[in-house]
Amino acid sequence: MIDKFVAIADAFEGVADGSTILIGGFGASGEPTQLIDALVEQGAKDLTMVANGAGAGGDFGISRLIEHKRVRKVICSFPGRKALVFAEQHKAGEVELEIVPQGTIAERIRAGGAGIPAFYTATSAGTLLGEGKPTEVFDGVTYVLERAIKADLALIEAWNGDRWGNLTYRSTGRNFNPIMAMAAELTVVQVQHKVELGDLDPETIITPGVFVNRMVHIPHGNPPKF
Amino acid sequence: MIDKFVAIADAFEGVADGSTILIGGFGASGEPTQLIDALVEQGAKDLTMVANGAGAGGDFGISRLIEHKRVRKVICSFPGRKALVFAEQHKAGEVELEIVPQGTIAERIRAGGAGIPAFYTATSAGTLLGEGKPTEVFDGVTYVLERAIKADLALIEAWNGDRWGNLTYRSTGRNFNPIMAMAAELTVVQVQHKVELGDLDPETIITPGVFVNRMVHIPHGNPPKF
Amino acid sequence: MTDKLLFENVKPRSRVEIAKRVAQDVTAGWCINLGIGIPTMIADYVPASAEVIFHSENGILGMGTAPSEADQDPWLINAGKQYASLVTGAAIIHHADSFAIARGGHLDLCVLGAYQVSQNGDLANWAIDGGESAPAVGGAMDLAVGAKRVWLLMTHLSKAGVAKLTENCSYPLTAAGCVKRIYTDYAVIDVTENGFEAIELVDGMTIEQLQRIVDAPIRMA
Amino acid sequence: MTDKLLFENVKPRSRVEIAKRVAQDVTAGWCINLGIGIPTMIADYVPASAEVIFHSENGILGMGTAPSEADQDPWLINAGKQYASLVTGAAIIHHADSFAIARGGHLDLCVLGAYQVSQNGDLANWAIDGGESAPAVGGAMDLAVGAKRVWLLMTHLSKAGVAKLTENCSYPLTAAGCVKRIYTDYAVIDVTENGFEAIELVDGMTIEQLQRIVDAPIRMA
Repeated sequence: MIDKFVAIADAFEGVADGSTILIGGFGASGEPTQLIDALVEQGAKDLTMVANGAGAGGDFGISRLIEHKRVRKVICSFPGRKALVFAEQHKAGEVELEIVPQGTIAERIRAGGAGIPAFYTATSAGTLLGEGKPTEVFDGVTYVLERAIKADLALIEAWNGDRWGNLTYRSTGRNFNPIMAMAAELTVVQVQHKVELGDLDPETIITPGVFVNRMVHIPHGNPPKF
Repeated sequence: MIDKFVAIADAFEGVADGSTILIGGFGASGEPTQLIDALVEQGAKDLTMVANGAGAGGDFGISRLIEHKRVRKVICSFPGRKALVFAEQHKAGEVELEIVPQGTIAERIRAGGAGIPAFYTATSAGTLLGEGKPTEVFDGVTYVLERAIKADLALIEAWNGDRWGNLTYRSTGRNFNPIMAMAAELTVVQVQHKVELGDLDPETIITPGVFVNRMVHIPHGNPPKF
Repeated sequence: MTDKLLFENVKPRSRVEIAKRVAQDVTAGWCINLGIGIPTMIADYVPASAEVIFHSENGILGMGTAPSEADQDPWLINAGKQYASLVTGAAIIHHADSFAIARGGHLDLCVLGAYQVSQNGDLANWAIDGGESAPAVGGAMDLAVGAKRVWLLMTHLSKAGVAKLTENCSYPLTAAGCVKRIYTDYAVIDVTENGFEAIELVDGMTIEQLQRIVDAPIRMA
Repeated sequence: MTDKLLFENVKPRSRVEIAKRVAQDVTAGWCINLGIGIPTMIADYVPASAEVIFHSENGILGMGTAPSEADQDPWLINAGKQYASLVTGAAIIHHADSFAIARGGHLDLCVLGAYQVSQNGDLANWAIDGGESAPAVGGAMDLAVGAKRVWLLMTHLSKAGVAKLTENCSYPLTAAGCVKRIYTDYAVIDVTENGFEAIELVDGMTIEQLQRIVDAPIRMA
């Protein structure tokens, strides 16, 4: 019987130092905050973290992971004004930063999950962020070649989940979570509600269980106010 | 007030000879059969048709469009053994054929809708279908460059639709329909059920109305038995 | 904008007034993304009856007005990370689909702010010099290259009094040649093949006065 | 397969028996795509308790057994365009997502038929000579390059009596170097860095006999 639910203490068993990790969420909405705490507990370091931002401040979530100096490099679109811990470490040269346009980071992650190693986009062509990347002209327009992002680990927040790993999300808590779930060797999910297999309508499942490896039932309630 | 519902007689107003058209469906499931009839009626010819197959036989759907000699070129993954009219016209040199692997045709259409002009895939590398296409090696694996498919017109079948064009599909009737809806200048949909705006749960809409231009309410029932 | 008038007898539009002016040019039924900050205000001046569909790049199609405090839902925020609401007919999508909409040309309009805009429509709105310790681009580049129309809502002069409409942008570009129209405190200006063309001046303003605060040739359309 | 025995005292496996043999090697919980035709039969021999998740490339994850005529739903078909069913826990997806699963390495196994397979794992199963008036590839190429494991279910000899396991494929390739294991009427064969290695022969069969129907060197593992 497939049962992907594990205890939170076992959620990150085997995660190695130096891993590339994806963290879902946009702002505090859909951020797998309790999983991040567990990853801090597990101790993996020298991480390359791919997320939309670099922390919403406070001592939770991405900010906490960075505060505990587990992150060597941040790949994100918008570090965020409240990402003070990150800003400090970045200024001190302790954390590298790669800024990627938000749509490009989303598409690179989706490509990683979909077996597309690289694709062209007009985004960033002729700008600082496109510098040094191969370009190609199609139908008179210049496009930049972007590489897929594949990760060792993804941390996902979802609303409902069954033991096969089928997931639904809540409102804008969806954001990067479904595409990140596709793009990692090990996808770990925290779900608000553990539901029975068959409770989710096959037509409304957003992430099929095939993308999910481990699940933790954490009825943690609402994201913190920001 | 946005109301995309039109009479079937007006569904293809302005469609020009020589258009590239996408037709949803896989087998008879999710094929916009009544729309195809209306397109035959409208009269556009010299069409380049992109679909999974080249007709399921009988005098309906894609087979009918081809029988009426409206199609100059077929781009598909699997013409199908029942596509006798197509086979005849292809043998006589009246219809061109471009065979594309099913996953590649799906991804090319999605790319067309997503503003990605081209992408790399391992599919068809080192095979007849990859011949003549640019290749690139990433991490030791050879990939083929595939171009996006963008169309003038898409014919879509859906289960529920509201006046903004928000859509849901039924079971495997979903297939190519949601990605084709994204990739055309003019997307025309036949829906089984016309529902009120707000009847569809925002979290379970598969195709948001932004991709849809015209809708026709055709409660045509089940696909024909095959 | 300073309290002192830059030109005698010419009252510049306030940000709210510019937002209202943009709203007048919005066509009913359009799908629109409003950039974070001032552009967001435009939504307040588009009548609900127009059924404009607002896109927020974090996954909303059909965003409504800001909710009252009682109605704030921490699961429902916009791209500026403010509390949001959904209108009847809204849809929720994930980030890759949301940017497929932006990049794929499905937005009828995107309204952004700007640090600089050049006479050929180059836009600079994400970084001052590229040397910031941590610049933040967000979705600006994808929106700028993808939307059918990019309009700007901006003041003519920076806080330091420097013209933002220029021959060439000195700040790092967001996207090249993307801007179609500019709504400012003094005028509405089209970016044409022949450079800047004003299509409307505020009351009392002359094209000669406008030229004094534009660092490139500008003429009436 | 002819009625006459090819080798005295060696009874080749029927297609059903090969399908059963493949089913024995399937690991519980795997996500599996079974190619159109004979491979589909494997599903009948995997116990439901194994909770193997069958993928059909037209958009099903969690396909069940063929429905009785009374339960046939024209909206629910598989990649072979036969009526299908869903198991508890199934999900419906669109074509791009379905092939993201195939191409993206999310299938633990894909079982296909073959016209030819070479000693380095090249697969030919979609066209005889590339000169057909209308060849049909379907999803075979995407599945072959994307699945974590590609196994074949096939007979050793073509209807014309020609060996299908060869040094080099003469038919157009589906994908290069993708095949890991071959289940045939006479043996189970791994494709290794050193070519074909039989890991199991049917009762009474010898490796020398097997070599006579394989057009490339083969040895016991």
